[in-house]
Amino acid sequence: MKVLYFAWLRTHIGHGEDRIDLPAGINDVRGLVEHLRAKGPGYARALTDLATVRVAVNHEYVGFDHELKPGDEVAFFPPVTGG
Amino acid sequence: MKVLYFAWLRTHIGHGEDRIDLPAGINDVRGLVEHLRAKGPGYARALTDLATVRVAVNHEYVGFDHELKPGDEVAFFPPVTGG
Amino acid sequence: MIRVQREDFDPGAEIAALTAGRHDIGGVVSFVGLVRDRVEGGRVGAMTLEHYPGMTEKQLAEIDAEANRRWPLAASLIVHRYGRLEPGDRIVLVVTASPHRDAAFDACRFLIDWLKTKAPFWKLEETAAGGQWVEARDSDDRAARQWESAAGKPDAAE
Amino acid sequence: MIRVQREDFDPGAEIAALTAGRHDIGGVVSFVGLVRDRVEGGRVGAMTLEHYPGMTEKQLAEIDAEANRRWPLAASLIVHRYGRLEPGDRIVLVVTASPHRDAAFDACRFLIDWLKTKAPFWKLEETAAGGQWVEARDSDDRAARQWESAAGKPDAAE
Repeated sequence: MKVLYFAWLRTHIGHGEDRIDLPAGINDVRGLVEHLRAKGPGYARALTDLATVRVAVNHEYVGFDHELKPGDEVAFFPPVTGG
Repeated sequence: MKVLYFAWLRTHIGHGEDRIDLPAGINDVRGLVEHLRAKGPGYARALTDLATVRVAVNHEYVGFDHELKPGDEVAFFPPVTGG
Repeated sequence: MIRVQREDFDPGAEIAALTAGRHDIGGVVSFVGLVRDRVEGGRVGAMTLEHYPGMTEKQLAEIDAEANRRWPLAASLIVHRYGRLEPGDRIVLVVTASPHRDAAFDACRFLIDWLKTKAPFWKLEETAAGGQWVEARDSDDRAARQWESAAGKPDAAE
Repeated sequence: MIRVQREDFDPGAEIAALTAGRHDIGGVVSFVGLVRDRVEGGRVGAMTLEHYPGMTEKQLAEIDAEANRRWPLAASLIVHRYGRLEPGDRIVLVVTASPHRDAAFDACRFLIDWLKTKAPFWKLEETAAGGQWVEARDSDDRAARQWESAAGKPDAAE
């Protein structure tokens, strides 16, 4: 599974992309977030306040309850500021 | 006094401009309209239905009760259709 | 700024000129009006746009000043053509620039709405039956009236 | 139509290309977003616009399709830049064309409002203190929310 980070989430984590095999028992975005938080202080900091984090799976916005499938592309990023 | 006609008012009257000395007793736009109607059938036709006629004096929209002064430039035209 | 001219204009060049060297503008809204080849119920060929020289400039300048009173604009421009125009030709350009886009959108729409009922232009369409003066549209009157309140916005668009 | 690109664009050329040869378009509305040199309380120099390739195109295409569902548009275009931009530079272009101006104005405003909250772009401003990620603005959220009803218009603007 490809996991992407953008803007200040990427800055905190230190890189923009991880390849992750979804551990057994994790089947939604919330589970993935908890798994990532345990990977280190940068991850924990980036994913502390989920009110400021948006999630997309396969290029579509989803909620934290969204179910994940192997091969999904998951992205975490702050509210957008383009335009 | 310069009196101008535009669009279908000009077409009906047959020309776009008259030079008129304001007759004694005429002191507002309504009086001028009555004076013009008597000048011929083209004028009468152009100025029959005042609901479809707009008036400007010295380049500003006015009502038919607007008082006229010698030297005023008066224009009669239909509702505008630019833009 | 306002201009009344027979010649065509280049919307991109006008927008660029209006914003050149300015770093305080966040949004530029433009409206370009074009000649359509069909109007309610019929096809038309070319048209001739008559206007009232002198009054046209005065009315456009007043409308432009009113927009600048109502909204915090960094710049604004109205260009209106007259003379013979064919389907697809540009008739009118309105450009508004502001630090924030809301003001630019509202002011641009106000300018075209008011211009349509106040600027002394008249369209003579060339139809199969000969020249025909276009009648003013009720929808244009309604569009203009919604801006009659003194405040900037006509309704709850905030 | 949508495009995501590093290069600058020419609003006039885009408007002309979108309307070329069309005789059914009465009004074209465009919005150009520019980099300002000051934002709430401070001056900024250049900025870098990061985006999410793939998702950006998908989201812009969906927004564009939604505008075309809501309004009878003859044509529409979104061009959004990414990369390093300096004050005064163009960031985004939205163009909408329609037989009547109301639809073009509403659709253009809808597109920029929705784009601002849905298209995955993030601004990193270069300030005296170093790079700083721009925070999303509540006013942009409010602007987008007013279009959430299924109907075309957010309010009584008719």
